[in-house]
Amino acid sequence: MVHEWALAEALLDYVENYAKQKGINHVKRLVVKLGVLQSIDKEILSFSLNQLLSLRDIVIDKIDLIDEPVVLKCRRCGYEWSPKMDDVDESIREAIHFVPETVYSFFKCPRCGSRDFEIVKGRGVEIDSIELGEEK
Amino acid sequence: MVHEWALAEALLDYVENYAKQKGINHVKRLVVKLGVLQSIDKEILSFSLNQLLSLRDIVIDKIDLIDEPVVLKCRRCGYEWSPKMDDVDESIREAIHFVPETVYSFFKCPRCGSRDFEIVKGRGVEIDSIELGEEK
Amino acid sequence: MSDPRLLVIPKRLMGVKHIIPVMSSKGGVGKTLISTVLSLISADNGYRTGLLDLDFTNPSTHIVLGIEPDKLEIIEEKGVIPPTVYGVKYMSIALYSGDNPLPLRGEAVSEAFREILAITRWGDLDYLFIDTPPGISDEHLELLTYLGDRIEALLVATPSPLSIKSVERLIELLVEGKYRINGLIENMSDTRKLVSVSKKYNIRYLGNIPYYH
Amino acid sequence: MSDPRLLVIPKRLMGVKHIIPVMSSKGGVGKTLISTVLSLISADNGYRTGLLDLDFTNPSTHIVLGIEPDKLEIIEEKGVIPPTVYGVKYMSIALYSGDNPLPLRGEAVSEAFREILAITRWGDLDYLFIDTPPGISDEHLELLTYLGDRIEALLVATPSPLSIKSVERLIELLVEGKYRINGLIENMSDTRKLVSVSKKYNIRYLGNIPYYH
Ligand SMILES: Nc1ncnc2c1ncn2[C@@H]1O[C@H](COP(=O)(O)OP(=O)(O)O)[C@@H](O)[C@H]1O
Ligand SMILES: Nc1ncnc2c1ncn2[C@@H]1O[C@H](COP(=O)(O)OP(=O)(O)O)[C@@H](O)[C@H]1O
Ligand SMILES: [Mg+2]
Ligand SMILES: [Mg+2]
Ligand SMILES: [Mg+2]
Ligand SMILES: [Mg+2]
Ligand code: NI
Ligand code: NI
Ligand SMILES: [Zn+2]
Ligand SMILES: [Zn+2]
Repeated sequence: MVHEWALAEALLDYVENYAKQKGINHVKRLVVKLGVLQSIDKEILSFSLNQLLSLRDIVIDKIDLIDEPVVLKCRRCGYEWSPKMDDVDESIREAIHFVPETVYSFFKCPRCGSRDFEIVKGRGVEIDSIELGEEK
Repeated sequence: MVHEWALAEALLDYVENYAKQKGINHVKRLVVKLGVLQSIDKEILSFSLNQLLSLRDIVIDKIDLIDEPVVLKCRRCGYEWSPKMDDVDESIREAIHFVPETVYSFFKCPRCGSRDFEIVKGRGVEIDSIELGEEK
Repeated sequence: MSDPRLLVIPKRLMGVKHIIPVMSSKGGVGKTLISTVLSLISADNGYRTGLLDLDFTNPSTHIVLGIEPDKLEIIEEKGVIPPTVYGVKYMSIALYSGDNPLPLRGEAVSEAFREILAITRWGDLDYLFIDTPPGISDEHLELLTYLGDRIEALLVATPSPLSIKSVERLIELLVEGKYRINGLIENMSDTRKLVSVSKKYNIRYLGNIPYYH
Repeated sequence: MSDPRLLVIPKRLMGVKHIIPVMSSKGGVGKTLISTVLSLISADNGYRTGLLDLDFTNPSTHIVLGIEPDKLEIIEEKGVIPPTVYGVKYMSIALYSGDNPLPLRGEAVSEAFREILAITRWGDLDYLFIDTPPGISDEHLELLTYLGDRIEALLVATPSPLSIKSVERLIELLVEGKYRINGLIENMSDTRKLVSVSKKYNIRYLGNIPYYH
């Protein structure tokens, strides 16, 4: 599951761009939410972020990776549920790991069988907040 | 443009249902936002609401119809604009009046020509708030 | 339920006895032709009939009907009364957008679906045929989620492997959600190859339509 | 721009010389067959070639290729290296979803688009062919809006009135947005009826492909 590197690149591109537009190359704290649906490997993501950071013209003092629990809600019958990703078949977990939207192939509403459900939260990697440092 | 009646029915069905679920048949104030894109005729909508109310088992003390200005934002180039609906061709205004999404047939980004724009606000009829009265 | 239109939509269809969406995830198998021709035959046979074009980003029932959609007179009476074309009550977004391009993201598709179904007054009908777009996206999900207990899906497929795989995926979705399936039509085919698919899923096989040159 | 993936997507395609989405709003005109066969011919002729299936809710390039998509080995190396099929670097959501139904609302389509394009490492390619779904919705708009300056659209139409009207709507959209159009292929046709459409919009006519029985 080492594709976390690609997502780390996207995160840092974004943070770097965001900071530079404000003329800053120092971030005090970056908070990234990890939607549990995607089963992101925190260690690998952390490792990737740190490796990438050492090559970039930006300093981030602290990176917090925070799990966000999954909540799904059926549009047909209104039922809300939180699948336990640990209980999910390994090959399905892997598919959802790469493309979380494949969840619509594998999950359905436990109450009515509909696949028209909303991922209320916990989909995948998302930037929660960026706390900038001083101007460069 | 007398199809406002159909929208008034939808609004009152919703309000009635909402209030009844709480065991109430008295609403102090209903605020409805009218997105300017849809060029809703306020007098006709008001008239329809009042006519319909006289036949229903619910009392609404005060209905406020509030215009919401249109803001469109291009996803391609980021340009934001507010079309003046009064200047729009009558037949186009009429089409958008019935189905606001036909705006994607008639409008495009004034800067880059893209039709992939977001209706940030001002699409059409929307309930803003319902202030309930006492229990029945 | 936070959209006022969703409550009124089932009411607008209360006078309709049978709601028949013509479906197949594959494009080009004949959904538009079949839904349109069925509505004409139905009206011809004296049934009160409607035709709704749900292929918002590529509406084409009006082309089969041979009419200019934005020139029809639309009567407003506590909503919109669909114009009657060859005896069929007809509604399409093209009545408003004409033949202009209409690119819609999914969210806009949902909005258009709800708006059109909330304002259209079909009155009493025996049959409402619905032309649907290819794929399985917002148009289909709105239909299944908000009118799922009303519809009787009419499936169309050709005997090509691409079309068979697509219709099987759709059938699985419909079966597991316990939606009603009217039957399966095998289009552009001289064989009855899809009898086996019908049997596999216990669906009525409605027959094959040859390819007309 | 609030989605971190949008910045990285153009980078992932930096090594690709030509990005060729095969498009037509109409279904069943041959987009899937043509995009797949073109990628095979291109690879056969020694060009470094990729094929991306963007028809998320009804993927079918794998059926034309005759492979079981979820059995391919996918290499991960700072992202996802698309598996090579008959010399073509191949990416489809079906590598993950297999042949299960995949109903997606537009918002989910956008998410899947961004995720797949953000993680796929195509490397250096001469041609990346993209199979697109019918209609004009999220898949197409994501492509035009976020990769619009990179694409060279290859249009496909048949000589049927339904298909001509659809491709005209698409051409209008592309022209007004100043997107590049590679040319127009007339498929399933013994005539060169669409030369006139090409001329009307000043588009290269690439030829007609007969209907093969
Ligand atoms: N049985 C048939 N014989 C010959 N042509 C057909 C037949 N059924 C459909 N067609 C033609 O095939 C094309 C695709 O049909 P259409 O109804 O547009 O499919 P869909 O709506 O599923 O995309 C159209 O040009 C249509 O006229
Ligand atoms: N030139 C052709 N001759 C015969 N069959 C064709 C030709 N082009 C496409 N087809 C067939 O027509 C059907 C629709 O083609 P497809 O590529 O799936 O279209 P689309 O992707 O536009 O929906 C498929 O069964 C395909 O094999
Ligand atoms: Mg809205
Ligand atoms: Mg059609
Ligand atoms: Mg296709
Ligand atoms: Mg989101
Ligand atoms: Ni991984
Ligand atoms: Ni009106
Ligand atoms: Zn449910
Ligand atoms: Zn723009």
